[in-house]
Amino acid sequence: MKQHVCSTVNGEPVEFLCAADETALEVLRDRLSLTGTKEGCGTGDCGACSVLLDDRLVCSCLVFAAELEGRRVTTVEGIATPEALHPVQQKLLEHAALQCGICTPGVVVAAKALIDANPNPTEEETRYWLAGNLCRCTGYDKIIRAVMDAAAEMRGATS
Amino acid sequence: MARVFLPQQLHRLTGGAAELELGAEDYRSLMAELDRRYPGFRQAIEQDFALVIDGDIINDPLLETLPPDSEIHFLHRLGGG
Amino acid sequence: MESFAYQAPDSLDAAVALLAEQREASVRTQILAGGTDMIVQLRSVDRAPRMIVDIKRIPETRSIKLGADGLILGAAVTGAELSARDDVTAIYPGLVEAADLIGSTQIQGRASVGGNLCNASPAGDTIPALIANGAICQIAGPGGWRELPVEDFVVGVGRNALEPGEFLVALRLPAAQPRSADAYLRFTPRSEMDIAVASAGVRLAVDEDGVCTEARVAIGAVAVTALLVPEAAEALIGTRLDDAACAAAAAASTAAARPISDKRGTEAYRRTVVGVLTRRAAVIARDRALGGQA
Amino acid sequence: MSEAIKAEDFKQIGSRPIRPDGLDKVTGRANFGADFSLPGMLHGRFLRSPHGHARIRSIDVKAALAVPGVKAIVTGKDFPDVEPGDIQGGEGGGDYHDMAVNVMARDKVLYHGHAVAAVAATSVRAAEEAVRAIKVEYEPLPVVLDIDTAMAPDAPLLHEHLYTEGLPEKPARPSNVAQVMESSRGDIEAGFAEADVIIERTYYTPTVHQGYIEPHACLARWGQDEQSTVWCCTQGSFDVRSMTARVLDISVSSLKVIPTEIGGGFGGKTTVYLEPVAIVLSRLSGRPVKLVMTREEVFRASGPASASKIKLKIGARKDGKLTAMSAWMAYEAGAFKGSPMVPGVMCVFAPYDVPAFKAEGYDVLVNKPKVAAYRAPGAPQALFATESAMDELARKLNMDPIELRLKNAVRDGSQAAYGPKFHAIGMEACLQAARAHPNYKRPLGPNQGRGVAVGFWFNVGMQSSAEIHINEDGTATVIEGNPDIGGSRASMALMAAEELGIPYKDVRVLVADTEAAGFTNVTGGSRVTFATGMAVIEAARDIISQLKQRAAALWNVDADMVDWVDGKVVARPGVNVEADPLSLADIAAQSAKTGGPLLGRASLNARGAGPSFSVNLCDVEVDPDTGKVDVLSYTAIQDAGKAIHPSYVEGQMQGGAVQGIGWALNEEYIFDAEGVMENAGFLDYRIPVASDLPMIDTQIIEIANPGHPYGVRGVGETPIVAPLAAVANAVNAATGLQMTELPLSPPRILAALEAAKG
Repeated sequence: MKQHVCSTVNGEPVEFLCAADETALEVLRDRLSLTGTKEGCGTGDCGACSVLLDDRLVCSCLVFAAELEGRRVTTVEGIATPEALHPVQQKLLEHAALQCGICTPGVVVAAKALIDANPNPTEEETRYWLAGNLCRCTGYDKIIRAVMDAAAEMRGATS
Repeated sequence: MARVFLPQQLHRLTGGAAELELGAEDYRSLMAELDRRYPGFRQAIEQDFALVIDGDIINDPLLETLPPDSEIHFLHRLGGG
Repeated sequence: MESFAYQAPDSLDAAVALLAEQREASVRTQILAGGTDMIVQLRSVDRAPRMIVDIKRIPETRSIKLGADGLILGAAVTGAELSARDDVTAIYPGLVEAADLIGSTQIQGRASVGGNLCNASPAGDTIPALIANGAICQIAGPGGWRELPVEDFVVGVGRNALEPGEFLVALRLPAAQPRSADAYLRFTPRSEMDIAVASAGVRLAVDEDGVCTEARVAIGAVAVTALLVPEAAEALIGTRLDDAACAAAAAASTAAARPISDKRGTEAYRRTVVGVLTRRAAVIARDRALGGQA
Repeated sequence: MSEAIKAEDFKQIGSRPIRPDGLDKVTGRANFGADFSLPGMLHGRFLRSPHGHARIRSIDVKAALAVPGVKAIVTGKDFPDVEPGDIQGGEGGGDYHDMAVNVMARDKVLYHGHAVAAVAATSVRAAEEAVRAIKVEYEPLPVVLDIDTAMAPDAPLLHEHLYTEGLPEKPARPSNVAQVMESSRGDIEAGFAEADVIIERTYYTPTVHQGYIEPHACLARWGQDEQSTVWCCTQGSFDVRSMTARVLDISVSSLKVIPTEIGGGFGGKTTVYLEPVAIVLSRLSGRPVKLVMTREEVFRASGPASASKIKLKIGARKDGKLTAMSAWMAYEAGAFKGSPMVPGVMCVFAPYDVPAFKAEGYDVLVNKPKVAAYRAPGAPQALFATESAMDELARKLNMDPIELRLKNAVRDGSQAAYGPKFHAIGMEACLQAARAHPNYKRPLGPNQGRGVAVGFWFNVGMQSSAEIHINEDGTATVIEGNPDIGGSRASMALMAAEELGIPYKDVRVLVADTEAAGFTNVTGGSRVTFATGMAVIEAARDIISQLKQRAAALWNVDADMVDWVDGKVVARPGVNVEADPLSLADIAAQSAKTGGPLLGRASLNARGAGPSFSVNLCDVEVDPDTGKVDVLSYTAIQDAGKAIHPSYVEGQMQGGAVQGIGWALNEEYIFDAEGVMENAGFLDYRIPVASDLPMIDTQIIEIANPGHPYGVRGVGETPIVAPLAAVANAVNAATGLQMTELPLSPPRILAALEAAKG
């Protein structure tokens, strides 16, 4: 028995059919072709599948697709505008804060959520907020600097 | 004359000889001479070892020439991660 | 039933009716709150089809009511929602810390206090904090409502006292005494993203002279269920919560622990550390109570 | 001491531009291994051994084939027998026959998680259901899970026909020891007799995993013309091609490997697990097949790094001068031979100039997954022992640990313990930088301690190809074959731009498939920026020589009348040419008139990869009540040769440091008595998270490598070598303990603290 689900993904209305035990991650990647969201573990331990669900940061591998009925999802594909990258994306590039890049989509989404919630995060707050985003390449140093730099730039732009 | 250090793993082939001086001009003549002295040496080397000429590690040395008075080692071929 | 099904009732009555109906039809059901434990288990341990009943669209499971009678905490309230409430944090800082320790920011956005309790892991972070606070489970089911103290709700590893057709709607915490506070600490090798190797929750109250008048101590990850440790509480009551009293409480926790050795820690280690955590949590709760945080 | 490079030698090298593939990777556009799909594609799943060691009696797939949606099932019978032979070109050693049997078990399973069968079906769920319906009869055999058990004379054997290699004579009986090796120089008896102080201890390191965040994944499509295409996340597409061809007994020309973006590897993605299976499933079903490992499968059935046991003895005089060193070193290979014991033996004494030494190594089989390369394979284990002992020696002698190391450091002209003489190395420069570093002087509080350790890796060259195509507007495309695992496109573009005298942004870099790029060895061994970079520079120089000919033709002068100066062709002094100097763009615009498109290329077997040394400083605080270690400060200092893109060099140093910190503190495979890994997930296999760490300070030392046109030396592997001992030495300094077994997990430290209290 398939579930019929109406949802909003990256601002666009979407409809899909899914099994009741399918996850949001599976639907995003396999049914909606939004492969920017990555699967690193499938158990909520790595953060590579991070998305915003009604603006709340979650692991899409731990959300049933059926739960998306009537809800809004933002994936990494929905963070930049056609005109410009989000400051988090731009600063990750400028700081060379990615090596292989597999964790980057999750970091982008999580860091955007951090700055939306806390425009002036300390290093410690940034590290704890991003503790659920495993990165095996960078040792986190440049990621933390890039995210704090993005927050600073956004504060500057809005003041 | 090249100063040649023989790999410890092959000392059973060389009868314990560890070091010798040879007048070889290139890798081919070096190996011909070593294989003549220690039968089986060439095969053992080609399977597992790189050549080192004056500190420069060469994995596939067939066409190498040996500078005068060079220091020659054989080193297990290495990869990495 | 050959495949999974999913329903999200939007009222308590609808949920109770749905669960009763499925029970009649002998359909296996499972309650979904945050899903952070359930989906992992469904992928790895038990793949059998069932009906998933999502209780997050029921208003009572999502509300936080803080009043003169205490706190009513909806079972599906997430850690992130709870820690955003400064008024709750002021009175039950230990409970909020416990909820805040469950997983990453991402998990915080989903995992609920009620789900953490129902999952009944020996290492569940909110359970000792709830027990220390004297929390009561409010349960809806075919027979109506019932209430059960948290320490009686968890009956074994992964097992709770819910009967078929029942589900946890909310948790009720008694109103805080003047000059009282709670604290919760756990030990993990990493700073985040980890499961408690041992944990301790303490709630206590002091009189105007700083003498401890009431205390409850609960410990986690050192037995098949979280344990209420009356001996540790007794070691604190009547004292000024000085080093000796806190050390005595620590010793009582260590003595009460019945841990196992596993991949997360050895038996001896857990015994020692649960004492350390009890002592440290008692000191934090004392300082909070004396600081007038209650 | 070797000379450092001057920044003014370069125009663009040493700058920090945004990587060419950056936008794709921050917007989710970049396609990694699991991101590819094809029409009609099937999904595959594996049945894996529930036993650590067992004989397979029978496999019954009838019920599984009846599951709706199932299109093909393969077992060991569907794969050809493969002759033994040393694996060429890959990383970390091993044998083709073993590789084939590791890909799919035949008569025996040798570790929990060993592949026994695979299913392709129209959905993942159907494939999973079919896997559960396969019936296998096993005859369980005793498991061997550690070095001591495996080496015991009466140990159960993993392979009944395996005889120890490296002994003077073939031994009479088979063994779990696949190979022994010895390396020695001088008279160690006399050396130890001369010593005033001797340190002798046994050090242990656990099985650990590279922990790349992207699980192994591939998509394979077989055609009736016997041609197959494979998309996969690998460090070496040509290695996947040769290994898969060997495992399936097909020609490399029948296989095209398209490397996807790769989500980390660190050595772990230098071999094949999925690709041959996907091709056979595709052949049997006639449909494309995608195989993606779960995280659990990655832990249980890919290639972790060796556990080790090392008995080390070092002797020194009162003045700190080393007199002798000896090491007995056993490395676990997992279920098939080929641990990094050889490089371990070669590097255990590499940082020091010691008159007498002896190291003996053992490659030991156990019922665990076959190990794969992991960053400087073999070196972290070896130098954990050496550098822990050096630290203890410094304490015994009451000598500054950096001073002790300076006293014994190898320098230019020192005879390396592994053979040749060092030249142009940075060991001494790194030590001096560490001694002068402000982090070496920070005051420490109670329960805090500081550790120092040295790291080393040989670095390799190997084969690379590169092409540069000049576009009609004077921009350029570099085509190469090394999957970009950490920003190498940026380095290639910088080197091409530097050489061609065009802006960095005018260079695009394509990582091409096995039919579009020239043969190129694996992205590993710290070789890409060095060797493939050298190919790019040579390809650019090929272009430049053509540009000179083209300009000379345009000016109607002889080719030897012109020069390449500052990114332009100029006429030599005295040549009577009226035109202005010609840039690449000027010549490209007129290329049709002068012989057609401009295309440069180079292929080489690189030599001259200079070794890389590092020194790390680590400050920790240890909670005396719980044994928990907090890293307060970490400093990585390394000789990188010329840093082409310093940000990515720092990134290698920082990432390697943190992997090493994880190895030191919390990472380990935990097995039960039957050989089942109990912590096969990121929750309980604890890699460091952001909140566990401080910033990782870096200092790049640039001692030019004479073997590279720009002085580059590999930097990717050395960073993981020093941290194990740096952390352990810091913990020892904070606690007064002498820890010899990793990880330094809280229970282990607390137990040691309590034992020390008595």
